[in-house]
Amino acid sequence: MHEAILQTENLSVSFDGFRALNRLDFSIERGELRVVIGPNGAGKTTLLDAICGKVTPTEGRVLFKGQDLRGLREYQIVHLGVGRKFQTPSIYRDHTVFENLELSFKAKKTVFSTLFAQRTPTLREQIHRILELIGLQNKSGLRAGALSHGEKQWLEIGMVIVLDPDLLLIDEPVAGMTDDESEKTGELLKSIAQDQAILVIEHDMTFVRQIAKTVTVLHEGALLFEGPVDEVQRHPRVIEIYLGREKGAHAQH
Amino acid sequence: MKIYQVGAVRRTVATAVIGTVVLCMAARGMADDGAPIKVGILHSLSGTMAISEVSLRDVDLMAIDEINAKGGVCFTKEGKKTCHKIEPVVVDPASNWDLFAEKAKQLLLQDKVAIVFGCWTSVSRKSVLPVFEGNNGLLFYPVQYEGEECSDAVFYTGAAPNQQAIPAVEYLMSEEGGGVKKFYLLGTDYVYPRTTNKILRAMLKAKGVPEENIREEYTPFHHQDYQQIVQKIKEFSAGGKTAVISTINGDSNVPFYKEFANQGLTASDVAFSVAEDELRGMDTSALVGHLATWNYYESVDTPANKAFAAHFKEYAKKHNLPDAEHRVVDDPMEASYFGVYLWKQAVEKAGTTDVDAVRKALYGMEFAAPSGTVKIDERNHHTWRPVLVGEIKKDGQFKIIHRSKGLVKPEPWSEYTSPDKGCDWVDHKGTYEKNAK
Amino acid sequence: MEPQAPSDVSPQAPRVLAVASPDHTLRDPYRRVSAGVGLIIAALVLVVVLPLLNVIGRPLPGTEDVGAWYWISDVELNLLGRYLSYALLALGLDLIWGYTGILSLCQALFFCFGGYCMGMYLSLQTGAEGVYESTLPDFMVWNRVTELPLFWQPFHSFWFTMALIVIVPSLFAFIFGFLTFRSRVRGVYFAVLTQALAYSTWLLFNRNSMNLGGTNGLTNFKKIVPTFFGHATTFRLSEPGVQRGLYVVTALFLVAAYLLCRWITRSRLGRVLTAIRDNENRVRFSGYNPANFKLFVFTLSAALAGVAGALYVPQTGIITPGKMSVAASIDMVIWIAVGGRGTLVGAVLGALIVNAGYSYFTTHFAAYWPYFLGLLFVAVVMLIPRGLIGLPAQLRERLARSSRRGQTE
Amino acid sequence: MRSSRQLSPLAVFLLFVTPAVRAQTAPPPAVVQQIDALATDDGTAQRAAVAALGESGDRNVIPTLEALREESLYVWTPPNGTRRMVIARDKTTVDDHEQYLLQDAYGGARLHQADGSEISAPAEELQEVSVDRRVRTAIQVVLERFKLLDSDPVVRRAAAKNLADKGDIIALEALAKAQAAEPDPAARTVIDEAYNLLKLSAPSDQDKLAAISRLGVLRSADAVPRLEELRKTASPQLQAVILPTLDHIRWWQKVNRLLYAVFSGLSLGSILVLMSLGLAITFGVMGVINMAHGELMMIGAYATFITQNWFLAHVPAQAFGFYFLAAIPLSFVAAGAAGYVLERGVIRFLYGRPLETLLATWGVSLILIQAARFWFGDLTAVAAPSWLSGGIEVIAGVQLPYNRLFIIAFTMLCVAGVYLLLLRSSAGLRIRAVMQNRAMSASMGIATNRVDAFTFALGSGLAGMAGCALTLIGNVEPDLGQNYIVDAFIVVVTGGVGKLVGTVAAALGIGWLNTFLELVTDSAVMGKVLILVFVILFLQRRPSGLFPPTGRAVEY
Repeated sequence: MHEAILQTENLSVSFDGFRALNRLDFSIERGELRVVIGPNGAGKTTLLDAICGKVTPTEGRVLFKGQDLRGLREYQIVHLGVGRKFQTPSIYRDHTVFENLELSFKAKKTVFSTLFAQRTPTLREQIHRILELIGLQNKSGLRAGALSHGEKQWLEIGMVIVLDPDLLLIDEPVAGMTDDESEKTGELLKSIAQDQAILVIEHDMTFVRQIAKTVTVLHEGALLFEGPVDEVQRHPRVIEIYLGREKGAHAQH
Repeated sequence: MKIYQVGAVRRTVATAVIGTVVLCMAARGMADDGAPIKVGILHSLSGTMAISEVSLRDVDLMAIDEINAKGGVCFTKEGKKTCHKIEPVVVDPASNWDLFAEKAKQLLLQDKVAIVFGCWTSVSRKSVLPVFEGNNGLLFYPVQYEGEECSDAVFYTGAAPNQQAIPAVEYLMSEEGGGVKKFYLLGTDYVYPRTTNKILRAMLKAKGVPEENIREEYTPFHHQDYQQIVQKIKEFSAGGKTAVISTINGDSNVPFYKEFANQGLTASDVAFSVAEDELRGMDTSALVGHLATWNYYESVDTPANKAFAAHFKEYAKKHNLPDAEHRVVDDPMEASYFGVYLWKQAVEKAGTTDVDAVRKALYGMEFAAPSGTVKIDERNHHTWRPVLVGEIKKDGQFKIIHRSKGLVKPEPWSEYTSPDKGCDWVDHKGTYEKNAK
Repeated sequence: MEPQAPSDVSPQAPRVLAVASPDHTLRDPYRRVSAGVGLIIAALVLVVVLPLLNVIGRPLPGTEDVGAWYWISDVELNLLGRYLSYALLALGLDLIWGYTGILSLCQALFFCFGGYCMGMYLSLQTGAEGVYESTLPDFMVWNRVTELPLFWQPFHSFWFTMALIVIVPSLFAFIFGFLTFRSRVRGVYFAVLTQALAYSTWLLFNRNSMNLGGTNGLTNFKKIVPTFFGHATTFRLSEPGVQRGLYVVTALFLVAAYLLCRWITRSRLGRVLTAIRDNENRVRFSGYNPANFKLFVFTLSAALAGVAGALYVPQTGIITPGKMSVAASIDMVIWIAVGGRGTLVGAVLGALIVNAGYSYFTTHFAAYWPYFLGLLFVAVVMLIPRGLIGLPAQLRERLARSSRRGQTE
Repeated sequence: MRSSRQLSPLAVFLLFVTPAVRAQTAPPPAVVQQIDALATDDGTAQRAAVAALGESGDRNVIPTLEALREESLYVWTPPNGTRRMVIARDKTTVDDHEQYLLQDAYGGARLHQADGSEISAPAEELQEVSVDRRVRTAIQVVLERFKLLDSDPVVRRAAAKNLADKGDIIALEALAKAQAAEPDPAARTVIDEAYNLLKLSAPSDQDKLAAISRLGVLRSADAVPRLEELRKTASPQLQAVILPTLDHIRWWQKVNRLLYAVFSGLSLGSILVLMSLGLAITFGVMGVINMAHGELMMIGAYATFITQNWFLAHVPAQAFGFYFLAAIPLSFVAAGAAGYVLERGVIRFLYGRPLETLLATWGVSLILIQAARFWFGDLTAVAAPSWLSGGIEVIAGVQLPYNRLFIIAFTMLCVAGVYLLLLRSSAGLRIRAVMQNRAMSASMGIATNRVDAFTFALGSGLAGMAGCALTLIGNVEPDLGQNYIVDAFIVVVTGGVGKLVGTVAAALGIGWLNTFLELVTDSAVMGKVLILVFVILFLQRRPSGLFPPTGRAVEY
């Protein structure tokens, strides 16, 4: 059980001399639900980008199930078992909800296998299960672009789940959601986390408290602190650089 | 155009039906009403070739106007003399070679024209050739060309290579022309310059010009950057007695001669293949004194020619042609113009517009063209014309500095590259081997 | 705001509602049957009825008779045949542009590859019937080529030629696509690159030293001699019957290509293609390699264009580099836009209408075609982004919107 | 009637070249006699008269000979008067009749009545003196000799070169004299070369030897064919000198070719910069694929053409040369205005849909091309102002044309201007703000609509100026833009979209590479094709060009 599914070693990413990630050592275990927090520009999204192959590390490496991901393309990493949800919903707006899930469904995804692919009963069944899970069972035939923002977020989470990954990378799942919706989202994530490892980036501390056991705090591309939620909230450095500011930011809203 | 109500019919059916109707209506031409004789005019009015070809359409229409004003084409048929007006059918092949074939087909089969006047580029002629040959049509082609063609569906009123390129070089080699010893053959990379230069090279070789004194160079269409080529010419022409024989096409001429003048290249003569109509828009100051060879110039000093040029200017003004005030006539225009008259004479002689009869009537037919008498060859479908070497003047006209003795017999097969070939539609079926009797 | 859509590079199509959900169409039995029936009728009209109308009602030769009113003349049928080959190309272009959102500005190039393959075969068949009575194509004789270049040799064989018509353009597209898609050249970059490709190939084909006839291209075709089971049959291109046959073959190919494209667009592959158009980034994170899909559809579109070119050439009688100019490729895109991108019927319809318009204008309003075509480009993009096919839906929506506005006020 | 358009540029040209005022002295009788002798059909007699006029050394016969060469010399028979030789060039209208203004055959001054009015005559009273080409060649030689003493060093140099080419040994003496009197060092070199080239034909080996070594020092390219010729018959003593001299000259020719290639690469590159600059703004900054960019250049070129014609019609001839300076801002305004209309009318509805802008602007370009064809009809070209004609010879055999030097300088100015405007001015700040984040800029009170229109007009105006500059080297024609559009896009894409420095670097790089490839393959076509292949391969390696935009948010 205590085996790291993902591990970064000495991971650095630079853009034009700016170090978004700075020699980061980080790991997450199978079945774990980990939340990463940090102020803007701390390198959270870059960390996800580096894991899923969207950016190439300048230094260091990312190990997934013991395999170095360097040089692999995004879709290959997906096939290894990493699913990614983006900060703003990234779905296929012109396809129906059903088709969105169908396209993501774990299957052979070469040109010819998709050409001859059939809608098997297993596929329908699985998709309907997911539809229920994300609460969109009544909107299966609707054009995805017509969904509300929260529904789009859920759809995208559904699209990641239907990939059946071992690790889910989820970037700000509750941004723009009502309290009600975010609570539902939290429950959803917790229920998945029983089988799969999840890495969540989130600002909303209420939500973090709802779902997280262990929290990682990033600052200027490096690990600042890692530990249980309560400890994080007591940690003076974290309060100084992050939570204090966050409170201020909340006050402004 | 009718609008079809399709109501609840399936969308696909409706679209198919409408599509078909539109297509058929588009493809169907005008109805035939009998009395006037229809002739087709097949010159590009849009696209890149419009610049050259529009003038030919204008001069064709002018000739038709003149003929109609004098009563039309008159001949005796079954003992009764009748006159027919000429009705031009003008289409626009839009500088698109496929469209030339399409329009030619349409003119011949749909509009049933008696004759077509048209084409400028070699490729447009090549594109319509099978159409005319396959449907027994007749085309008058008015532009100088590379030769090596012998079709009984075409009458060539422009120059064959031996009536243009070769005399120009012969003139330059003569004492009067400056005794040129080295030749730089510069052209745009397409069939006409390639073939012309091939013939010239063979001819120069035959005259004992050594290989190292001939350079050939080609540029792409619309080439604008002549810096290095002029530098090369400069090196090549060191020591003088050099001529550049240019077969540069259309809009590359100006960049070339501007570079030529600005790099201070003074030592060599250039023979351009530009005519008055092209010079009309150019700044000629850097071109003055350079040469061209054609079979006709506006400056040919005969009353008939003055009348022709004046008439065209009048016609241009009357019909509000663009830039009417400065319109000039040139070789292809004259060839278009007398082509219409030659055909008219042939119809009158044959007493019918039937293609075979007209063709036969045309053999050996003469006509008093603006440049003097011209004659269709008795056998090879080309035209006997005078050869005139001209020097470009600053007003865009030519000073005629050399003229051939009488008319020059056209030879579609060059004696230098194909000495054993001939073209004869009377005793042979077109191209034949001279030695194989 | 989507993070992966910076304004200048994302290939976007306007929201195409009509194709959004084939699932709907399939689920609606009435529409499904009616679409099927319509398709069969349209195919029958194209393949059987029109050529039949060319046979019956034909005027008596040698008389002033102009034929029955319903007679479709040889010229008209021939024109239609050429439009249909354009429509075949349009199907492929629609797959790559309308469905996948990749603007390829070199389809005319593939068309010409197919066309040149056919042209080379036909030139060799002309053989000693040419001007020079030489077995070499005419232009080689005047270029002083004495021996047939090696790359011409395969074109002696009919079936080899048929294979090359598909292989040459698709192989070319495959190699070019492999290099570009792999390095994620997208959107505008891809359009500009294909344009440069078309331009440089056009320059090359204009050269005489390519041994493909230079600017004059290939022409003076006489006959097709296909061999079936070792038995050669000669079809002379000048005969109306042969031209009619070519028309029927073209129409059959169009119907077959339509069915093929329909199958593809309605498969999951088709949905991946539209997904690439709408959100390529997500496609990658759904576990697909978009490069392979693009490569497939680009290659397929090239093959269709090649076949179209090969069918076009014997019906036209000439193939020249002018056909592969940059402008030619861009003009093809407008066919799709006029008909309705992202719909197969729209692509076919657009190709037919624009080309018929071209023929019509150049005959009856000589010299005004460029104005009309130019306005068409602007108008279609600005006023009917979904093309003619989407026009009824667009009008309905506008009507609905204005009535809704009326209600709320 | 067409003369107004055609004659005048040359008339102006002549005005600058020939000394305007000549002394009005009584002609010596011997010269008058020879001038009268020109009026004959006999070419031999004409040539003799021409030679005699040359011998006279009287510079007042230069106009006579020039007029004869271009056949503007006439025998004038007034209704009640004596025949005399006159020059007639310019026309005037007297009582609705076209008449020629007469000039004195000797000296070329206008003829005046006693009351000071100019004398003119109808065409019927004038009989042209016609000459054949051989006479004209003879006139040329005589004129060249006169020109050796012209006040303009450029004319003197050309004359020397021409005399050397004619190979006329008689000119040797005249050249020696001219060289001694020559104040201009460059002209002295040319005269020196001409003198020694002619001296190669001298009978004595001694003279030849001196000439050969001198020509070697001068690196005379013109000497190569003559030395080759001489080698065949020369004595061993001469042979020993000729060979190393030839090698020496040839080596310098190679250096020249290389030097010129470097220059023409720079020149080509700067033209590419100029035409891509506007595109770098409309495409690179605004994301609009403006296929009508070339047509905006065409508008600029026609604006130049119209300006030229207006100057011809309304401005004194002395000031004609300045038309080009007026045309630069006018072409900017004309194309900018067209761009403004295009943006307001079409493009503003299409932001964020680049491929749609491609199609719509392509349609616009088709319309503009056909409209230009309709209005202007034909291929035209402007006459370069005299101060941009010709070139400066930096070393023997390498002459850098003024028009190209001007374009290089003009390009540098434009780049600097655009740089300052975009990156160093408040307007530029606003442009960049709107292009980066439209919504944010709007909320900060920037009128984004106006900024869009202004930016597009700026890009279009730059295209117009490029069109204006291009008239110096090429045509003015309806589809002028089509020749450049693919190149311009290639440059911008290769440079990296949105990067000014990338555009400049790519343009210069492509310019040089193209020149180099043309040099290596010895074919302009292959040079052009290879450059495109290179670009395609390059973009495969670096899909975002030379200077790619970077950062987390970037998704190419």
